Amino acid sequence: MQGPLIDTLVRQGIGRRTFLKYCATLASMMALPPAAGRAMADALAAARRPSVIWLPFQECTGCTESMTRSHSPTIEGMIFDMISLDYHETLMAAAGQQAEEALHAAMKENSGKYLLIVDGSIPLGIDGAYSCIAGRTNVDLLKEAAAGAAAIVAMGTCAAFGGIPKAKPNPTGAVAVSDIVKDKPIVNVPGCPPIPVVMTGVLAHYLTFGSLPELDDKLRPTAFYGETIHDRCYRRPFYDQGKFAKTFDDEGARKGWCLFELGCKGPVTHNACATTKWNGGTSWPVESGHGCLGCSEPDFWDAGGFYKALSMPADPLKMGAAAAVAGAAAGVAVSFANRGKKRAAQVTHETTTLADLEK
Amino acid sequence: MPPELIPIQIAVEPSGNARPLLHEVAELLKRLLETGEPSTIDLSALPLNPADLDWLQTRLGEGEVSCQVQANGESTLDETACRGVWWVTHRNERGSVVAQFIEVAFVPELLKAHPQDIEAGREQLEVLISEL
Amino acid sequence: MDALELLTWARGPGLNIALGIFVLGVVWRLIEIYSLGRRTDLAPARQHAGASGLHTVLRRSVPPPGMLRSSPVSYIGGFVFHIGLALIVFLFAPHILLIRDLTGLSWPALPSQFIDMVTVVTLVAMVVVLVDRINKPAKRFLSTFGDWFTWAVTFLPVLTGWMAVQHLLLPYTLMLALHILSVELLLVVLPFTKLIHAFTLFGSRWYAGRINAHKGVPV
Amino acid sequence: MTATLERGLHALKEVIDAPIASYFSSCVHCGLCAEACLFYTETGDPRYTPIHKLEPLRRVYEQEYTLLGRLKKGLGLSKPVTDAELDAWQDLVYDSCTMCGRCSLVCPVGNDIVYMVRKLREGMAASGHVPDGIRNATRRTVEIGGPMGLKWPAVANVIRKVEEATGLKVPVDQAGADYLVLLSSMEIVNYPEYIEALAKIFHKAGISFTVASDAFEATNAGIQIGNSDLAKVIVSRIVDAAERLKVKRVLSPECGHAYMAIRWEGPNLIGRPYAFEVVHVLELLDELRGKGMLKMKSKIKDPLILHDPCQIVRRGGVLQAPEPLIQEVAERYIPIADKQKWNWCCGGGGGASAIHTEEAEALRAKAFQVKKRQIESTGVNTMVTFCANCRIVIEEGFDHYQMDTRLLGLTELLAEHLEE
Repeated sequence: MQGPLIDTLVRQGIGRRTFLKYCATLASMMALPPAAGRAMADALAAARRPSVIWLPFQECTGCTESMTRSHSPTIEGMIFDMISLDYHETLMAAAGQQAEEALHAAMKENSGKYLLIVDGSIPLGIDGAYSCIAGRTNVDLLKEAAAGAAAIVAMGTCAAFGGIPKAKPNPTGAVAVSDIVKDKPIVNVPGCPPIPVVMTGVLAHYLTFGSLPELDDKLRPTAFYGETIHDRCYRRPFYDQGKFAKTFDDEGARKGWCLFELGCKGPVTHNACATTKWNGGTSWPVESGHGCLGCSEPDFWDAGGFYKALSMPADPLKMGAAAAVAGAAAGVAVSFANRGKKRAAQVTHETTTLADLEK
Repeated sequence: MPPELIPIQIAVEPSGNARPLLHEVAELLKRLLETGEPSTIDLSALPLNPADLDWLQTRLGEGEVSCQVQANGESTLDETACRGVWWVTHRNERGSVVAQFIEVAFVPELLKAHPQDIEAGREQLEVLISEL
Repeated sequence: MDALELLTWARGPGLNIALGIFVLGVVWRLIEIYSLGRRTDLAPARQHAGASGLHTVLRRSVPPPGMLRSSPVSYIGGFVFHIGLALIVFLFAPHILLIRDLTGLSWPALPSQFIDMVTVVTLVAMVVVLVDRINKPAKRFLSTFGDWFTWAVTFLPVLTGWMAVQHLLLPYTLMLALHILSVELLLVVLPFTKLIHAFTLFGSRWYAGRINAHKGVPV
Repeated sequence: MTATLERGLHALKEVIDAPIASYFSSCVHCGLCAEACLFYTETGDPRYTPIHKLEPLRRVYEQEYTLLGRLKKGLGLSKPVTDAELDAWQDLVYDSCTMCGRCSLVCPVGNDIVYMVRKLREGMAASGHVPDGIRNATRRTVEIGGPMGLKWPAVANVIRKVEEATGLKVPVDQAGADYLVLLSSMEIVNYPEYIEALAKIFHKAGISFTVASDAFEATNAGIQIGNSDLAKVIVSRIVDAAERLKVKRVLSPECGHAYMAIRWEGPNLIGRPYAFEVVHVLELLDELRGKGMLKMKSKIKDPLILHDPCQIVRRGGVLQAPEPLIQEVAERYIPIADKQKWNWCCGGGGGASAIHTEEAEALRAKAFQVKKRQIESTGVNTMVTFCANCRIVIEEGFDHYQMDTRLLGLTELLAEHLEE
């Protein structure tokens, strides 16, 4: 453990003003009141770097790429300066035996205090044999690392909800972190990949307040996942006016109308893309003219097709025609029975005489 | 094709949400005068579209002071025509806006030097003098 | 099953099944009803039937003399909620999209804010009509389980749809799923309850118009 | 053979048709028909809601002619229609329904409720659940010739008196006449002036007519009780006489349900169109008025209001004739609020006036309040109508409520003021 964070930063030539500005921006992004920016700056400045262990399972490294290939290196870079990243297979120089030693050393030294970050889902099929590191299954590793963790951050949709590996037919039996670990605080930071600032926001919150941020029912920080893409989408007015792009190259698409009909999953996707945007605030999928895929939602891969609009059924016409035929058949059958019954009644009519009026 | 040539333009009408904000700013100014307590409004936390922001900025006008801070990208802190009301824009290193605030203060927080930084400056100056 | 799975099921297989039962039920019921036929009236007509059936179809949409005064809630409440339902179902942008996708037919939508207002008014009218059913002796006397049930089945889609749009109570995804499911329930029960009047009403008015026009009475 | 539940259900199965199916499927239980029914408005008893009176018919329809109903019946899940239930419904189908058809006019989904009541009565009659009064009237009509048991000699006697009073000949059984004139027993007994009036008018217009000694009675209790077989027997007498005498037209008397029976139900009962035309006496009078052959020597000074009999106007379609005719003879004709097809029933149509139980009479008196209000709202104390049954029921009502309103028959009124 080293001295307060601010000393490290100042040594790197990052001034207090930069830090203050960063905290103000972060607070704004986390929808905290402006005064929290100042509090955050004070707390973070005095914070000590926590140990962080990052375990990769069934993943594509996209989440790590997203975190580290950010266009404003200092902001996210700073976060890596705030933490002591003791184990990250992709980023660490060590390999093999040394890497494993580093992992076990960190786990032992900081037992009960380290933050565990997981990306990738955990395969349970054939006893977890689909993904092993150093001869041990992912599920084993996760259980061991989770035992000593203060909290776990499930980075990306795979770790949070199973993600693409869990897509039907889920050959590896992939599950999410929360399916295995039940006794530790877990924060899900879904997204494929997740927005970098969400990660830094969660860390900053943890460092500032010593606790995890407020989470929703899917364990996602509400500051970032509290509203849908659709709620905050700048194209929302077109949805309300019923102005929709019908194809990707029509008049509506050129005028930037709503992409709902082109399959945008914005209305059912909880994420902050519409406000934080991507690549340092450059743009985001909808702004670039493509609907939201819903990547931060569970099972987005199996949600009925990226280009299929949300409220449109799969294939109703065929069903409708078949139903009409079946209905007609039923109707005609009843009608034959009815007419037969009525004719029989009329044929067997017994003419009433006066005597028949008496009971 | 360079991105700026892609002809996507979103014409947005002001939503009318900016109007009540002016009343809020007036209240905050009153508080500043009465208690000396500064306050900040986070503009990105409010449902304002670009046209609203333009409207607001035009109404508040331009004042005499205009500051720039180079800190991990440029930040501009401009006093509006209403003195004590500052329009604060934080940009990242690529120049994109990352946060916007209206700060109601005698001097915006960010402009003030931190005592520890001043201390460091003084020490640096002393070294400099001793080396003369 | 989480909300998104529910929604996916509701707007995919669920809607297919519901639409299937709806189409099947309506076709079957209409054939069942109208295939019973009727005997031609052998008495010489006072006047040519002409468009009398159609006239009655239209005329019965207007309250008869004195009736508006004796049953204002039934008429005004009924008008408001029927027209409201029609506006919501057929002129709300997302609904038109759905219909366009189903049938290829499309038409302009009303502004969402207007539909929102219509929805609130419709909900209020339906509640008022329900209270009237509880309060009016004849209505209460006639009411069976089917009447309360069909009221609920009609009310729910409007309520859940409005709540989904307004983001009330439950997350949008779940609310939208519930909305679609409630519509599916409505579709499934429509052919087999008094809600079939949405179709048979035209037949009934037409018969009444023709039968009485034969005697020369515009009804 | 006697009336049984089975015969009743059998009869219902015979008469249920597509309109019935459509009507029952359309009903939303809105209860608006109640507001159009004088038995409901005057008692406030929801049992009298018109559509409720059809409940047994609805269940037979559902159980016999819908797939789901048949399944439910097969599984024993549906409540069968029982004798006890039909018995309990008797007062709803007869005592408290005059088949006035006002409910049919207001139903928002277009249900012709009275069309259904007429059909339900087939089942009620076949199962023996009919009021004694109507059963006896039917018996007398079939056995003797008229509901009041009137025989030809008595009628011939009245005709002779008419001839004496007017000095005009009333031809009997004369083949080749333009008109076969039908009468109702009530007119013969209570309002012989009507026959005098007719004789005068025919004479004046120079139209030939005759009365048939074997078919003078126009009323048809078979329609009221709801038995097509007996109704056919009764109507066939008229058809046979008219075709034997080769008349061009048969003249229906003022009586409302007689017009319904001979004009609208008759051809359907005998299963073929007639070889003659049926006209209501008001239609004939209006025709004469149009030709300028109905000149009045004087007009009544007192203001007059009109009661439009249901079966002639709302259910019979004689909509346009009454008003111009009364205006011929009245200086001040005051239209009432609910007139023509919207008129309120006297309370005794559809055979109800033949039911003489205490309850039925009390109910009829209560239902008459709507007529009383209607009359009182105009402030006029002379009312004209053109249906013998309405006249009797309204007179009873006047008597019950001790009203001093005068009631006149339209045809007599016209005859009285006819230019000599």
